[in-house]
Amino acid sequence: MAEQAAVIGIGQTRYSSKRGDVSIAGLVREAAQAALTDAELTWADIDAVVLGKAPDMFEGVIMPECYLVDALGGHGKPMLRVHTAGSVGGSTAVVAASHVQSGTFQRVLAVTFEKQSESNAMWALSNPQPFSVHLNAGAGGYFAPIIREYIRRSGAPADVGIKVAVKDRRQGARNPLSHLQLPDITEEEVAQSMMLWDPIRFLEACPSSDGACAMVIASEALSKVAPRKPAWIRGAAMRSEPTMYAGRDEVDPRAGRDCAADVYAQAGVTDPRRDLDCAEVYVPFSWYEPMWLENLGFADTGQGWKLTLEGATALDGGDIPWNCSGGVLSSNPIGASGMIRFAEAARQVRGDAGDHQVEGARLALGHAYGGGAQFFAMWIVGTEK
Amino acid sequence: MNPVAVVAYSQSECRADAGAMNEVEMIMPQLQAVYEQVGIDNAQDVDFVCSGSCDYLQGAAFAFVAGVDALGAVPPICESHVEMDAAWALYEAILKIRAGHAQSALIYGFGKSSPGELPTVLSQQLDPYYLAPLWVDSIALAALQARLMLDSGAISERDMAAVVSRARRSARNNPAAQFAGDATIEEVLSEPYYLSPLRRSDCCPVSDGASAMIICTVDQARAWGCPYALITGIDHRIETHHLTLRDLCDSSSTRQAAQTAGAGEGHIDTAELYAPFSHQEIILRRSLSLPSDCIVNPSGGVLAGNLMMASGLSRVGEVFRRIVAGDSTRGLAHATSGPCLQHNLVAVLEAA
Amino acid sequence: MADDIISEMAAPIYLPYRFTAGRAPARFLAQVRRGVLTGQRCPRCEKVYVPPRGSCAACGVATEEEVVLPDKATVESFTIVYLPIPNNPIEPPYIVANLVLDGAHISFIHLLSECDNQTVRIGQRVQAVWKDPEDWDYALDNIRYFRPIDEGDVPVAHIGHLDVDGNWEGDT
Amino acid sequence: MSQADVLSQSFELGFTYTRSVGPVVGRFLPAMKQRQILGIRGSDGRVLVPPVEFDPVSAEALSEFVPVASEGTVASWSWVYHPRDSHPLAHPFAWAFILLDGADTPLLHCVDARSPEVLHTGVRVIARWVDEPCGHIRDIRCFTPVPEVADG
Repeated sequence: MAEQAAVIGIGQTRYSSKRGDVSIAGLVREAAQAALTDAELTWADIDAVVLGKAPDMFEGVIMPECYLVDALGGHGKPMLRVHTAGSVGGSTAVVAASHVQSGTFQRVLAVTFEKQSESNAMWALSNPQPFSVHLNAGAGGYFAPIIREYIRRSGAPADVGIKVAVKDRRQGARNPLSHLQLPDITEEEVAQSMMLWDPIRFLEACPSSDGACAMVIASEALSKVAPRKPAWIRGAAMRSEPTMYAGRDEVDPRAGRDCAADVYAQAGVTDPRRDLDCAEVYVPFSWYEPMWLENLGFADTGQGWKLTLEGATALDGGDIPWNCSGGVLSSNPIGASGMIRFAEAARQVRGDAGDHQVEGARLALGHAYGGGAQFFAMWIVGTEK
Repeated sequence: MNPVAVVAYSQSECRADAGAMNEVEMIMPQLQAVYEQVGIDNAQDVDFVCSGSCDYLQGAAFAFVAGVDALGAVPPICESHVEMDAAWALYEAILKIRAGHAQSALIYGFGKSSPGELPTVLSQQLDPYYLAPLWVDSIALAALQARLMLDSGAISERDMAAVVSRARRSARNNPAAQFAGDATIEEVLSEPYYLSPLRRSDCCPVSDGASAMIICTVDQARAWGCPYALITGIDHRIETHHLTLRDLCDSSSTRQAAQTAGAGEGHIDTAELYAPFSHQEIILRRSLSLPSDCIVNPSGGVLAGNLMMASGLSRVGEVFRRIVAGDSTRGLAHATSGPCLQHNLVAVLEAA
Repeated sequence: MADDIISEMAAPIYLPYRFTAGRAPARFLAQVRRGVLTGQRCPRCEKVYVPPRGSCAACGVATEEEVVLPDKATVESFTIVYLPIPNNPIEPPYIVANLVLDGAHISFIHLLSECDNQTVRIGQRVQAVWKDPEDWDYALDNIRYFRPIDEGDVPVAHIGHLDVDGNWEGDT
Repeated sequence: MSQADVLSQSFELGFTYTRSVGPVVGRFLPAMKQRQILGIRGSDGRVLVPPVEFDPVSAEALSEFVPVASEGTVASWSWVYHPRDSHPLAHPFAWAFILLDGADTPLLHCVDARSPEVLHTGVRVIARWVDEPCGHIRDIRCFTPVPEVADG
């Protein structure tokens, strides 16, 4: 039977296009040290370290846990390296949680990072292999046709994506760690920004960031005596499906639906819009908010865009705020992006999200997806066990 | 810990060059083999799947993504991946079972190292400011370690050659081996140096291939009705990255992992050690305090064939095989990662 | 001098590899070299994959049976790209489309050209424009691009379900 | 079934990364430009070379830099009979752990010697710098054995 586990420490770097002041080790260290400080712990208090990041080619350091062990106080400890594409930040948290839920460890440090400024993401994600066609101009080129199909199916008005882009950036401006600080961004600015991969405009796409995120996850006994209010892990789930198979619904992937159903069942959520207080959801391109609203059951199929237009997902006045931290549209160190969602959900239920706090949040969803939206990781954290 | 049962294991041949085989084509026969051993249809019939691989072996990002195409993951499955040897995927799967989140799990590891120059590729595993820019390769680092041992009198070149000779002879009984034969110690010693003090025979070959395993709760193993062995303990530990700050003649992390895994709580009759270089087998034997009658690397070990990202899982699988065949009652499996045995995993397996 | 700080270093990492295509892709490309498109049919679900990878990803079984397919396809979706592709001479804006060949059950991406970017649509019928046969190699870019053809659009529900002759259930 | 041609092609996975190096490597590199090798004092008082950012045992961030000599003693070595394309020297050479005078832990670098017979553990070696150091670990082109006469 699983042990209870909770988040008792959270640490994040500030996010920016380039952290030129630190080495890769220095970057992960900053987040990890902040998480320890938050939990009022020292390196010696940590039993095991779980490290996550997206492809090694981003930094050109192979299996970087070998090098990062010293920055993370890992000498003499178990250290695991998770890699599940863009969902890895979420998966790393789920794997770290299972270290504790299995009863094997009392306190585990989970760390994720990306230092994208060391290379060029488009190169790292699609370096040419012989005998294959190279037409995918980055991740946007992959996701744009899927968004187009969503718009066709749902009949959503053309400005839904623009509204999400504005909402998440304005919310991001209330998060001092956020990479993009655009408090005054307007719909007109987004609409007039350069079209990159029709229908995705420049300001409807995520930035490329350097940054790291860390959490300390502890057993029930140690969480109860932690200095800050723990964020109890009420459910955690992962799902994968093949990248391409005949009949795959790329707009509404079954892996996402199944993963949500699993995590809701664990947490006793029957109606996510009603039962949850907020959600941090991996939205790297603005249109993915309405798409995931449907995939995650916050709205019926074809209706997600209406929640966005009604303002239901806004921090100010919405009944189910999404991405109060600014989300992936405001900060995107790829390997850490999923864990930032999970950590920001935990901050909400701890009540320490500062200017982007949802008042009285008691139950929150953290969500990550990766690859061509075939890998999913989610968790639900709450104020109660 | 509650024991976890190993119910199936399969490993491909170790080939110098798998040629026209992509990831899926390498993995799929091993998956079919473990499904058949248990009597299941595909990955839908287990609760969790975890794999180990490394993008840089073949030089393409997301190697593991293609691996999912071998699984039959429709409807979607609970699945995870470590950018490590699949022995660590096994570790993650055991945590899932211990947490009660899964009753059974499929684990696989694969690597096609032949497309690149593996020792050079692995030089980029080192710290990116001081060592990676020197392009000091993995064999050179092992050679420096071997020299330290020779200089200190801890071993002789004859001891190293004896490891090679025994590995080659043991591998004659292993149809998956890449190198097997009956080289004598003298024959090994007569070889010229490759990277002194290492001879080519002291170094594991570069091999392409895959291995797979199914584990489960004891109840599930009984329900499946197939022979099984029990993993009664497992742990792994990493050491500092800075080679010259470690005692390279010892493996403290292996000793730590063995203690936590309970290796000393009974007699170990068989050990499969992931020692890519002959002198490292000696370091490991001593760090583990293996008894003199313990049979080490009856499969020939990785000197007979080294599937990067799968060899660690295969060590566990080889011990499982011996136990199920009745040749062992309590064995130890070891996996390693990183330069000069930086990171080590130890599992203890017992007859059911 | 002691306070001198260097904040950056260049790290050139260039690794040589020799890539060998898998069996299924190699067979596919050998046919493409002759101007023929072949998919593989799953023995279990009978779906046809092109380009084939040697397995049906849905069923997790090896695929062997080859199916010769025509070079006509239907637009499943597309994007108009305004960014240049690194090391590619195509000038933006250009259309990258997800196309399903007649008789296949899965899309692949290729360029769409000789068309008005603003009227390209999901369900549109297209056909391959091949390079000069003497330039054919083991590569899918033996097809320069696809271009629209004068056939009625395929209803969305039928995209990905056409037979090799381009017919769908209820088509007249 | 159609024929299965074996299709092989070489390719290069290559990129020139831009590494920001942080406060510790960022002090080591400019010192190299001045032909000065720096170590750093570990939590246990030992001088670690090259300077590491974090102590391997206590995990503390380290900051006390200690200059060490460009000359030292070989602590271990391996002769490379067939250098790889990526290696720093094109002719046969040795990799070595070199305990520099004033350091408590060895530096890994290459040693250019005429033949493996010249080398043994304990041999004295000295850094040979490139003509125009730029602030890089390879500002040391290699180490070379100190002539015996120089000892006498």
